[in-house]
Amino acid sequence: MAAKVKSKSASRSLSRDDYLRMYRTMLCIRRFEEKTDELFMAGRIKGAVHVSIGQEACSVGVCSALNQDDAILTTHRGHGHSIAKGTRLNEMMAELLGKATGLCKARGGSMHIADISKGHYGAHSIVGANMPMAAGMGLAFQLEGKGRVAVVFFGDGASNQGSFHESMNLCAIWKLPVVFFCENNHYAVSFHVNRSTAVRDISLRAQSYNAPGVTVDGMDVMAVYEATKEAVARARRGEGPTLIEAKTYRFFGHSRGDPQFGPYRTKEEVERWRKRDPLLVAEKMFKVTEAEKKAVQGEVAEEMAVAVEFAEKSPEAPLPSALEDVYA
Amino acid sequence: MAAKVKSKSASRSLSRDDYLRMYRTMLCIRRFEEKTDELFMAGRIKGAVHVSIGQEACSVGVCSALNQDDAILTTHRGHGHSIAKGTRLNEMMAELLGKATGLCKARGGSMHIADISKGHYGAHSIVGANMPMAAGMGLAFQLEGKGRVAVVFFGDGASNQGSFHESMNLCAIWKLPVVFFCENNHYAVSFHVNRSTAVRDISLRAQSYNAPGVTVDGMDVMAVYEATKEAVARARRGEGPTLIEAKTYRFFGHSRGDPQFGPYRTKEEVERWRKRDPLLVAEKMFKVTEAEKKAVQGEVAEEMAVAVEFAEKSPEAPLPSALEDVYA
Amino acid sequence: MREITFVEALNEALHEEMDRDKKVFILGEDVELAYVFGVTKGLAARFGKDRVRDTPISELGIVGAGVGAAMAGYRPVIEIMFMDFIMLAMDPLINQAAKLRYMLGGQLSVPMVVRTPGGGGVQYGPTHSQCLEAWFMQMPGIKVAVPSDPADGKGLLKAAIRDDNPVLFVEHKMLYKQKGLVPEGEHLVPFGRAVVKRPGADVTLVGVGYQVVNCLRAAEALAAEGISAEVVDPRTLAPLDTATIAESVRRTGRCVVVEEGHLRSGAGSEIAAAIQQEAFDYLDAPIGRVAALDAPIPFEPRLEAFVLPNPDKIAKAVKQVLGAAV
Amino acid sequence: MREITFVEALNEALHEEMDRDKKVFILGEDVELAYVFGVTKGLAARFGKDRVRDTPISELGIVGAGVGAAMAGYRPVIEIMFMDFIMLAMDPLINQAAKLRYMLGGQLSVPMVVRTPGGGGVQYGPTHSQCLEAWFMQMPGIKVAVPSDPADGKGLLKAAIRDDNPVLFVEHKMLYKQKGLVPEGEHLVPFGRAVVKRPGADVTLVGVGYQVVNCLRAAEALAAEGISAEVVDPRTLAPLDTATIAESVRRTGRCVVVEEGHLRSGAGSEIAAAIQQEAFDYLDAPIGRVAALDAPIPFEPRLEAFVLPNPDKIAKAVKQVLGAAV
Ligand SMILES: Cc1ncc(C[n+]2csc(CCOP(=O)(O)OP(=O)(O)O)c2C)c(N)n1
Ligand SMILES: Cc1ncc(C[n+]2csc(CCOP(=O)(O)OP(=O)(O)O)c2C)c(N)n1
Ligand SMILES: [Mg+2]
Ligand SMILES: [Mg+2]
Repeated sequence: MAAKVKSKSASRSLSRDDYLRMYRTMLCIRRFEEKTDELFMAGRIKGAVHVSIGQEACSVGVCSALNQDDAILTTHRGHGHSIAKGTRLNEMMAELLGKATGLCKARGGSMHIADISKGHYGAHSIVGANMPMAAGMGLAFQLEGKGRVAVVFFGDGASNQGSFHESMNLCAIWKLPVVFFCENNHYAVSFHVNRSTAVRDISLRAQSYNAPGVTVDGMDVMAVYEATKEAVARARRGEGPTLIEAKTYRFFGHSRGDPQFGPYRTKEEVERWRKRDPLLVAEKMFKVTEAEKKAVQGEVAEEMAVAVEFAEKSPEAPLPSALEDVYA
Repeated sequence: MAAKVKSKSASRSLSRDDYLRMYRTMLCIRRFEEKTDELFMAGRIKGAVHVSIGQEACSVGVCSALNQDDAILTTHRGHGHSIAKGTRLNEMMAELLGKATGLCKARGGSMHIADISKGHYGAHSIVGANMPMAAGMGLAFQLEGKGRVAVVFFGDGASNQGSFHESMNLCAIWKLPVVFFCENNHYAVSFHVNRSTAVRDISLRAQSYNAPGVTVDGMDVMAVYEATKEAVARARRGEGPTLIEAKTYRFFGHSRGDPQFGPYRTKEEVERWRKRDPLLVAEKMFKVTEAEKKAVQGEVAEEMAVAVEFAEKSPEAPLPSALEDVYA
Repeated sequence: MREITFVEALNEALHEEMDRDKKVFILGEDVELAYVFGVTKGLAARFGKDRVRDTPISELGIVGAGVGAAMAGYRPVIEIMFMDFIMLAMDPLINQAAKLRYMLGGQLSVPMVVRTPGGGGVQYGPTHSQCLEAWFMQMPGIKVAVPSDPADGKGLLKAAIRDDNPVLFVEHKMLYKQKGLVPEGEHLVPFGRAVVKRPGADVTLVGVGYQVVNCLRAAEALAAEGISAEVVDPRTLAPLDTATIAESVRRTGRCVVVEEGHLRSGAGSEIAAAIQQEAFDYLDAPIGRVAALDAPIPFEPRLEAFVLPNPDKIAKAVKQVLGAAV
Repeated sequence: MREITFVEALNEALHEEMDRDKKVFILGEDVELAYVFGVTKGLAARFGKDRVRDTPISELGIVGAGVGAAMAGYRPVIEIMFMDFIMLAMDPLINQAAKLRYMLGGQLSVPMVVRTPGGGGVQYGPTHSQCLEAWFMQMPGIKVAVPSDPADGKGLLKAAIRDDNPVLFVEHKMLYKQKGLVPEGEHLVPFGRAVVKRPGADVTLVGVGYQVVNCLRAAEALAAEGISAEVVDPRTLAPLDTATIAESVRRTGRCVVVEEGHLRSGAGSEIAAAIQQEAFDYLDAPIGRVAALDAPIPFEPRLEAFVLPNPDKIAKAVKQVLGAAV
């Protein structure tokens, strides 16, 4: 078994400021997602929205281990990753609201948020499609020789796509600087991972590519951070890909206004996981004081208000823009 | 490591007649392939032809462990599997020569030989495409409940297709009666398995699906037979798929008139493997006498002459038949 | 006959066919709970999880497995959650399902249905709004159904399941909640028979799938302006009943073809190309075409509406075709 | 200018572009040895195995990796060994490459070329002989080149590699050994410019890819019978230069479109549909269409030839179109 479960270990190389920053980013994601859900329920955000509440430790743990010029590729459930990578909040909220100032000019929406200036190479809404892209970015980074790394986020469901297999293999044979980060939140829509996947730990699948595979506690931002740091270091050394599986849970429904529990999972299960809310875990681990908490909450609330206002005041995308940027 | 290498062990449950039959079928494949190559080089067979000389132990070892109503699905290199499953030789040769009496009515050619009456569900020329089909046949057999098993043949190259991953996973979660038989002949066209694949033993990949994986000596028909027998028994018991990897070697070029050695492999390598010619291994293992050998050779030569004559004397496919059977 | 929705009509068809034939079974993502659009609702409870089976996210594997099961004599009905995802399964659909019977000399057939929601209008953006039916109608060996109302939905789905060939069954998302009169029990709509959904004299509108609805709306609006438009619904694109369309065009002398796929080499291209051959001497104007504009389908509602066809655009094209005759 | 083969012309284009731009690199199965058709011959020796890289059999992964590398600013040129296998890579090509620039608000582009041998005539059977270009020309965001001779092969491939958009580059197998005069060094053929390959007065033949060669042969044969056929080669299907084609048709009054893909919703459907719109008043007969017959491409040589277009079929269609005017 290559897989081992790491948990709540605090890294010594980070300062308290770093911890607080991580906590703050997690809170920022939480508030952003709550706001998104609220705006969606109010009919102000159209289409499909998949919030990542409950999975904040994954976003922040991973991105805290990256440089700005490292790349991430994410999924339909990508707001958290986006924020953790530094994506501009105002323009992101504007995209959700379908405004001209949106990161995708109102064409991509929630499922295609990208901010190349921050090394965020896009949410990709076809489950599994981002993995081959990550291999390709890794290949480009290897050719380029500047030590950049690409991280691809995907879910337990995505790990059953053929693209996972092909991409892991490409990265392994060519020793590409890519980290495969699987957020196993136990469900693909309504389908439990135990029914979709024949192995208990998805990280085990790394063995098929002679690559390291590790399972971490996805509710523990430091566990995620440390596993990622190691994987990134390995990638930068030219030793190839790592598969990290983070066991986590989405507290909300799959998409849109889906109920938090329902036919496919029990209220008790949701509540059990909520006890391990990554924010609570972090507060305890980082010994966040009430004062600190209040200050951070205030800052984040302010930031959120600014983003929503920016988005709301932004102009609508002009109709002819629907036909622009089709070709370069 | 789930993988272990089995070798030259003789099964006690078979009679000497069985052994001789296996030997005979291997020789039949050898002669058929030689004839095919000869006819191809003479311009009498058109298109693409991939002969399986060197891999006869795989075909015969596997199919000897199956019932007629078990199914096989094979590849572009499928003549051997076809013969071992009982496919009618005359109609097969007629197909290669593009005659109206051919198994595919001269539409499919070498890469699509099938004989449903014998449980041969087709050669499939898109590398990897037969694996999901095998999963589906397994699903049908499970629903049907008659204990039938599907075996899918594929190469080392095919094991890097996404379809491998998706199919293994489907078979594993649903415990479908399917045997994945990988003939690792070390090359996909000119690309060596060590460069295409990040693991040494492809059978290791079974672990990603919580299924048994085993590596056998693909030049030893009995090793193949026994591993298959076990996998088939397991499948019939409703315990799901097995991945068998047979280490083997193609003695000829990849396709058509490709040289046996050339830019991508050395003459020495070919000759090293030829020392383990599956026919020689079987002759020794089964203690085939000179008299037996001669008799078998005579019979096979006769069969081959009949098949070629049948094919040659068969009428050409009528032109309008090119537009038939498009729809049922 | 009672009024039910398109979703209910499809659901009824599935119930009836699974009842009728034990070989029919369903594979797809989240089909047990019928999570996304609800078409498979109640089937798992009724027929068991063996026959209504949730699958991992493995479109290639699932469709490929459908091919295998069909080869073994079963009749899989596979749901692809959004039509766009079918791009992952083109190989089993076109290289395998559509060719196997032919390629194996007629030794077997592949009675498989792939059902999938296509089209825009729900702000799901570029990768969840496409109409790809033209790709499939080009390929011999596979049939393509594009129902435009609940009754045809039921009748075509039942016919598709009984067909011994692979069938792509396109369900436009905007139709799911539309209501219509649907016959109870046995109701089969044969493939390859277009139908006149509204008679008219001045111009023939040919709509593909949901665009039939928009054509009917456009015809309504045009009627108020004194223009009488006939609306023809081909119902299946493969086989394609050009005879019925041509017959209409011979009467009206003018034609506009409306589809939601993109213009170049779309279903509309084929219909226009075929009709100018079959009714050349009767055409008083070039055949007009309305399709999605030349961009992916954007997510934002106004932009999306700008790119998609609608009754206004259709009416405009009609007027152009009428004007062009002058 | 010297006479070289189509393969040599393509090979030269690759050499020149890899020389010019370090960001250009090649991925594909057996490209190091250029094992199958030889287009990448000598490149690995010249540019190293980092830039000319053999891949596992993983079409989805390779094309997806191409998209990723292009997003990161590289210029991958990917070989898909046979066009039919592209069905495994439709998702990265169409859902990703073709849409990413648009969908991400213009933040990046995807300068990737996918080269692939299409078409029949070599008895490789139903899954190794298809012409799928119509699928791609339908989708906004991707360009499609269908060269028909060595000079265009070189010029279009060089232009494709320099293009900032994804390009599908179709190489018909029957062209590989054809010879033609090809300019040395810099030679670019712009996308979206059709060219008259043979002038004529009585009918316009529009050929797609290799079918241009068959059109030229047919024109030759027709000339002997006193029929003067003009042959137009669109060279790229997306963008499609309908203006040049329409201009020709306005002169000749008659048109036959020839492609090797299947008829329904093929490239020819689009050309016919567009031309009847753009040159309606000039058409003296319906636009004729020649395409592969409605079956997969069988392996046996006679059957294969029966299904594929050829100069005879083209000439027949021309005569029909000329006769129809009476
Ligand atoms: C190829 C493809 N198939 C299906 C879908 C529909 N879909 C969107 S999200 C999702 C579940 C994904 O599960 P997982 O990978 O575990 O991610 P999670 O939603 O749990 O974050 C599905 C099936 C899709 N977008 N793409
Ligand atoms: C999807 C696909 N990609 C590529 C090919 C071309 N091709 C035919 S055989 C082959 C090599 C297959 O290697 P392997 O699976 O090891 O089988 P072997 O030829 O060694 O028997 C390739 C690349 C194909 N037929 N299908
Ligand atoms: Mg999940
Ligand atoms: Mg091999």
